[in-house]
Amino acid sequence: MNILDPQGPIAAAERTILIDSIGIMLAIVLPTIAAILAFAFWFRHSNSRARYLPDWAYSGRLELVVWSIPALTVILLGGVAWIGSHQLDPAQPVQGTGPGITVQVVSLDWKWLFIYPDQRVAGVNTLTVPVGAPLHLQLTSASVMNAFFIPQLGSMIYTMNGMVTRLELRADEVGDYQGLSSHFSGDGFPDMLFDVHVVPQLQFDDWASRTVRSDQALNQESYTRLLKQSVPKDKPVYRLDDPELFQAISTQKIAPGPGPEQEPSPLSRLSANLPEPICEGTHVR
Amino acid sequence: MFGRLTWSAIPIDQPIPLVAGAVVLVAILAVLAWVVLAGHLPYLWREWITSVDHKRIGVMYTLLAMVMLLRGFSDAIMMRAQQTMAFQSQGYLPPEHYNQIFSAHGTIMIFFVAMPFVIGLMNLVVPLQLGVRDVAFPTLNSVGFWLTATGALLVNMSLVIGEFARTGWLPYPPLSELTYSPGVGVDYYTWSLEISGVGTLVAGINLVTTVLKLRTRGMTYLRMPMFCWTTLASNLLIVAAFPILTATLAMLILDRYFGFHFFTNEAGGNVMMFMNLIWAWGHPEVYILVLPAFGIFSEVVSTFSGKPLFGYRSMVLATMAICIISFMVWLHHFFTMGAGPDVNAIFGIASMIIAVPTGVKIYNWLFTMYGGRVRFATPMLWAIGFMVTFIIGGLTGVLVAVPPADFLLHNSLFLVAHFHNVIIGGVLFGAFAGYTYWFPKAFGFRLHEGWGKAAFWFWLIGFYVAFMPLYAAGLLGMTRRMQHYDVAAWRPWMMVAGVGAVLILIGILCQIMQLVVSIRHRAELRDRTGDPWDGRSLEWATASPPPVFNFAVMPDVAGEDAYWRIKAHARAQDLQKSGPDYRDIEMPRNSPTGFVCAFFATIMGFALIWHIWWMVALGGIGAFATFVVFAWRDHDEYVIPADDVARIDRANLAERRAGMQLEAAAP
Amino acid sequence: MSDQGFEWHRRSDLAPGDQEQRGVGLKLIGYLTGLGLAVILTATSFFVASTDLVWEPSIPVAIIVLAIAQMGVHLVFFLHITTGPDNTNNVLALAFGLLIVFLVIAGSLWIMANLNHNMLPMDQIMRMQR
Amino acid sequence: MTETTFDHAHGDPNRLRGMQDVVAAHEGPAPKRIVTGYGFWIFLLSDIVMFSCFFAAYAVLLGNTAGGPKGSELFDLRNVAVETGCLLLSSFTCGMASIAAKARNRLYFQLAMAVTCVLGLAFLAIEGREFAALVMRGDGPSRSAFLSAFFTLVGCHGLHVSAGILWLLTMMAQVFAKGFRADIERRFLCFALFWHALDIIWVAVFSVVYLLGSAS
Ligand code: HEA
Ligand code: HEA
Ligand code: CUA
Ligand SMILES: [Cu+2]
Repeated sequence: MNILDPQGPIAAAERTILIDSIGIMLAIVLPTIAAILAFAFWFRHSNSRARYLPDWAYSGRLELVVWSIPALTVILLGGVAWIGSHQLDPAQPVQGTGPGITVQVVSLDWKWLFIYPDQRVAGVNTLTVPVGAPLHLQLTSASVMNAFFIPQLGSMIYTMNGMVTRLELRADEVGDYQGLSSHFSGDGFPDMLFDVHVVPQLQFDDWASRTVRSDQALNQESYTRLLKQSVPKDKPVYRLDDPELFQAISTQKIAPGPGPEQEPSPLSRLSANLPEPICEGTHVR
Repeated sequence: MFGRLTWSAIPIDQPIPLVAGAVVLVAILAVLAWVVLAGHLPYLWREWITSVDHKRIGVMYTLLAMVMLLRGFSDAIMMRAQQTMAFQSQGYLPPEHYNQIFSAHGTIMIFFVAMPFVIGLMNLVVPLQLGVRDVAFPTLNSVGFWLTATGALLVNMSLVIGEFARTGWLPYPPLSELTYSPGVGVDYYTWSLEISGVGTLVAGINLVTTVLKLRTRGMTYLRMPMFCWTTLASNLLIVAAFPILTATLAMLILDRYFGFHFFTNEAGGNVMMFMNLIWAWGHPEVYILVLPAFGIFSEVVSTFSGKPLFGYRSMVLATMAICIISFMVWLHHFFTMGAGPDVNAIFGIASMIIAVPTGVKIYNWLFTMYGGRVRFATPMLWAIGFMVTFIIGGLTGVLVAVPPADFLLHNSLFLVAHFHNVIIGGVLFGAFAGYTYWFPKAFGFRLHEGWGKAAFWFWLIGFYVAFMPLYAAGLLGMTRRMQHYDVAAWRPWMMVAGVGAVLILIGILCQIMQLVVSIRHRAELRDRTGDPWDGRSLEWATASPPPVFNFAVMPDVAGEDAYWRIKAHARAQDLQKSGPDYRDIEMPRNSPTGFVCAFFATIMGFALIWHIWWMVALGGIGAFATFVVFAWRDHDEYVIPADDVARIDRANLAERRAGMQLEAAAP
Repeated sequence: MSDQGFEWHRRSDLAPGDQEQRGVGLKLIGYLTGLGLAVILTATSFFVASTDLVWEPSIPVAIIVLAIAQMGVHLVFFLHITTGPDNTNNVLALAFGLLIVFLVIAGSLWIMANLNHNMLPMDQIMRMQR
Repeated sequence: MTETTFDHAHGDPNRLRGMQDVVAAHEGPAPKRIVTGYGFWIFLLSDIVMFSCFFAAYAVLLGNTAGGPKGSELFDLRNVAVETGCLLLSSFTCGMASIAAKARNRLYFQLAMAVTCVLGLAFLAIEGREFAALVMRGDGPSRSAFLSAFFTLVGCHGLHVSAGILWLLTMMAQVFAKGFRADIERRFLCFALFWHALDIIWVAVFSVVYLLGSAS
């Protein structure tokens, strides 16, 4: 999950910006720290060799320097920020091999649902994508806010109910990575991890065509089960019955997740030594 | 009858909060019993609880902050312990509990530690520095304090009755809406902040008016000590920002209590507006905290360098610039929400611009030390530790202000490290510097230097050991608020951070020891001169502790560093010998209004949380009645006759002169 | 801090809402002027909103301008805020308050409009394109 | 320490050129009337900032009617005009009370305050009737986000007016019992500021909520 070890162009560019910015700032911050320690040490009370200037409190020239050093740094960094924001706008398409694939991402309590409308498949907590292809992600939430984040591919983005955020990514190396939710969403939040499988295009096509024949279907009924608060133990994949499912979720045609079942106080459930209290909900099979 | 409140609200099955709550309860009862039995109650009531003296209120604010600091720290150490254990396991805290802990930790630290600490110091010092007798509205000042205490009380009640919010220190909807948080936790949060928010607003109005309208003769704006300027800026921010918090939480309350739809998923509510509004308050809030700390460091650095503050006018300008710009950057807390690149970039750049005035401040402190005679007393150590540490925190702050970098770092432990770096390295170090610096002024004796230095070093090293690993963990992709995790690469960093928390704990123990030792040796540490550090501003021109009226005769001010000039002058002409012309002094009368108000506010808040409507009415009527009674009273002032003033002042002067001679004799 | 011996001419500032010493008649005229202006402005606002005499798209602008004008009238004639040196602090505080109000409202509207625009669910985008 | 040391001020390096009289001559703490009035002024500004949040929320949620009614289907401008008239006149009569207070005329003071009170109550009555009618029709605040914002913004102003009336009655009682004492005069100054400020906020409310709301 190391963000300093990027596996795609977005993450790589962001890492470069991150490191460059630190470099720019260190160039003036390190001398400043050194000066603080040096001045404090040299002008210590017991050092009789240091000059004492009890009334020296103003110098126009220094004043100018003092304002302009940080100002110049900020102008430089501001340029980086401006250009970076535009080039790395999450909604900005990335180049890649082929037209790319569209993945619709739904955050649920407490799992991720990935829908491939064109392939007509879907999966919970696994995201399989072809290497090198542009990934067009549309994201929404079926209950509370979350943030979708694959550290090694870059750019996290919020998911919110009734809204669709957009994110464009690309993975450049075949491999298995981890994604997570980076916005707190309740008790099951730390378990909202998902696997990212970056595979060659052929293997992806193969996976999709196998999955589309799966006997597990994602439809109203199985989706309603997913909506309930739970942490799934396994990572099922589905064939997608209704390609409009994502639209229905994001336009709130399907009501958002119901929240905790216990009314009104969750206290009765609180018990210090229950091993995994949150896994008791419905498990997706 | 009792709304939602039933016996099941007491967490019998949860040993940790129950024991913690019981210990606190027993401690409180023990203290109360001791107070009553030893006959201190009348004294406490007369001299503290009903006091409207800004010095007493300042001390009480600080005390509140310190007690809450211990609570906040126990939460912190529990979190650190959990994260060292919860690798591929549930650790010892189930999520319900862990989530309450970080929410309570953030809430308590910001609202009931950092805020009361800085407000307390401002209260204590600003009227003295301005050369006046009290703040603009002494009775309101007491109301403000007690309402803050009410908020703190409610938050801590949630430990034993019910639960606290599990939604983070800023309760983002829809998680905080009734659907997803049906318990009382969020209600505890909203009501304690609404109530203490009123208290904070009152304090803000009070201090703004004090600085702008109550300065002694000749104390023009450009002669005010830097701390007064930062107080002005910080309180202007309070006055302008806290209403936003009040309004935003009111909307959340309306959603939760009356089925409104501001931030719900249903019926057109818009959650993004909560984030937008809460950060329109939240960002200025962090500068409310840090600006007074900047002021404290300005005083400390100049005093212990034996020089006037370098670039005073630049400092004033920088302070006011931060005050205004801090209202133009709030979007940087949600770069990752999906706004367009123009919006993100503009707010990112605006955030960076704050680094300019902040940098100016750093350089001005640097040049204040240049050509000085730097004495490394404890306050100065905190100041140097601050400068180094804060720059690092500022650097990472500017880094996350670059939107593409924030796309990787938002909500990560890197961010957690950033804000602890600026808050601990900035606000807390500032508070500690101010605490050590002004302690002798408030109590008449200094704090023990040895223990103070030990505390400083443990804190400084502990801080780096506890929080630098979080930067690393953040770069490894670890997000905040993780009750458990399965990534092996994160574990070592969590272990190191745990060690850091222990070092900080030792630092805190040193501070407690320092206080105990200093009280026991107060005779040796006695400050007779009223000016233990060779200070430069007017608070050092009166006795320690100062008489109720602060100054027997209001001083005339002829320039910056007022007391320094007076001293120089006095040394030349021995002016202090000439007897001043004493007059009667009118002082505000003590008043139980604040305490009684807070009493009813507590009842009301508690009843609102548990939906006990008759009790809400009771509290409301009580509070209103208090106001009317207060408004009806005829004499809110009493007069100290000139003779008494003269007697007290002569005694003080004699004592101080003796002290000074002693000091002159033993260099 | 006491009111005794408080002479108006000596101070260089006034409380907000206070006027310099004037006769009852002058004061009355002040309030009457304020009332008259406010009535005219209010009436115009309502008129503008409820007829089609004014060019339709400019109605909101007209209403906002009229509202600002009327707030100004209230400030000057009822609250006695002036630009005189005795009012510097009052005006500065007001300006600060207005700046914050402006930043909060304009900032929120800008941010929210931008976010909403970026986040419309798919079918709404299509509806917009149609 | 008492001697005036103004002559030193000339050596003050931080004196702004050309502003000597402003900078060099600070007269000391302001009298209570100014301090109280100013403090209250600051409070009013913070109150206005609070309203600005409700305005922002209203503007953002204006279109989020969730299938419920829009503003133009709900608002009766004649009602609003009457409300506006009441509040405007009450601001004027409140000014009359200020004049009476300065002139130490109790009769006129009580009279002007009583009229102010009646006008305020009339305003509240009309607003209450409007709210009640909406709720009866099922268009209460929980109908849609837009209506939540509407009720909150207008209701918050209404609550302020109610509080103002309570305060007004207290002022009348205090003047009746104690006359125009300095502290009571200060309180009255604050009350007048409060009442006028409510009127200013109402100008924004009727323009933004009602006039713009029914235009769109
Ligand atoms: C006292 C508290 C405090 C202070 C002073 C600051 C100071 C700053 N903060 Fe921080 N911040 C917080 C408290 C604070 N912050 C908190 C609590 C959060 C998280 C809240 C949450 O999500 O829970 C946060 C989060 C936060 C974010 C959101 C990140 C995210 O959520 O993803 C951002 C983004 O821009 C940010 C930026 C800054 C900047 C630019 C400064 C600047 O003011 C720093 C300026 C200082 C310097 C730069 C150092 C000195 C300057 C020089 C030596 C001059 C030369 C240097 C340069 C030109 C670089 N902060
Ligand atoms: C003022 C603010 C403040 C302060 C001082 C601290 C101090 C500390 N904080 Fe925290 N923290 C926050 C504000 C603060 N924090 C906020 C806002 C959050 C976000 C919450 C959220 O996610 O919603 C957070 C979150 C947070 C987390 C993240 C949890 C997570 O996301 O998983 C962690 C993890 O370890 C942590 C740890 C610590 C530690 C170890 C300290 C230590 O430094 C402990 C410091 C100890 C003390 C401050 C006690 C001090 C001293 C005394 C008692 C002496 C008194 C006596 C005398 C002077 C005589 N804090
Ligand atoms: Cu939040 Cu769209
Ligand atoms: Cu911020």
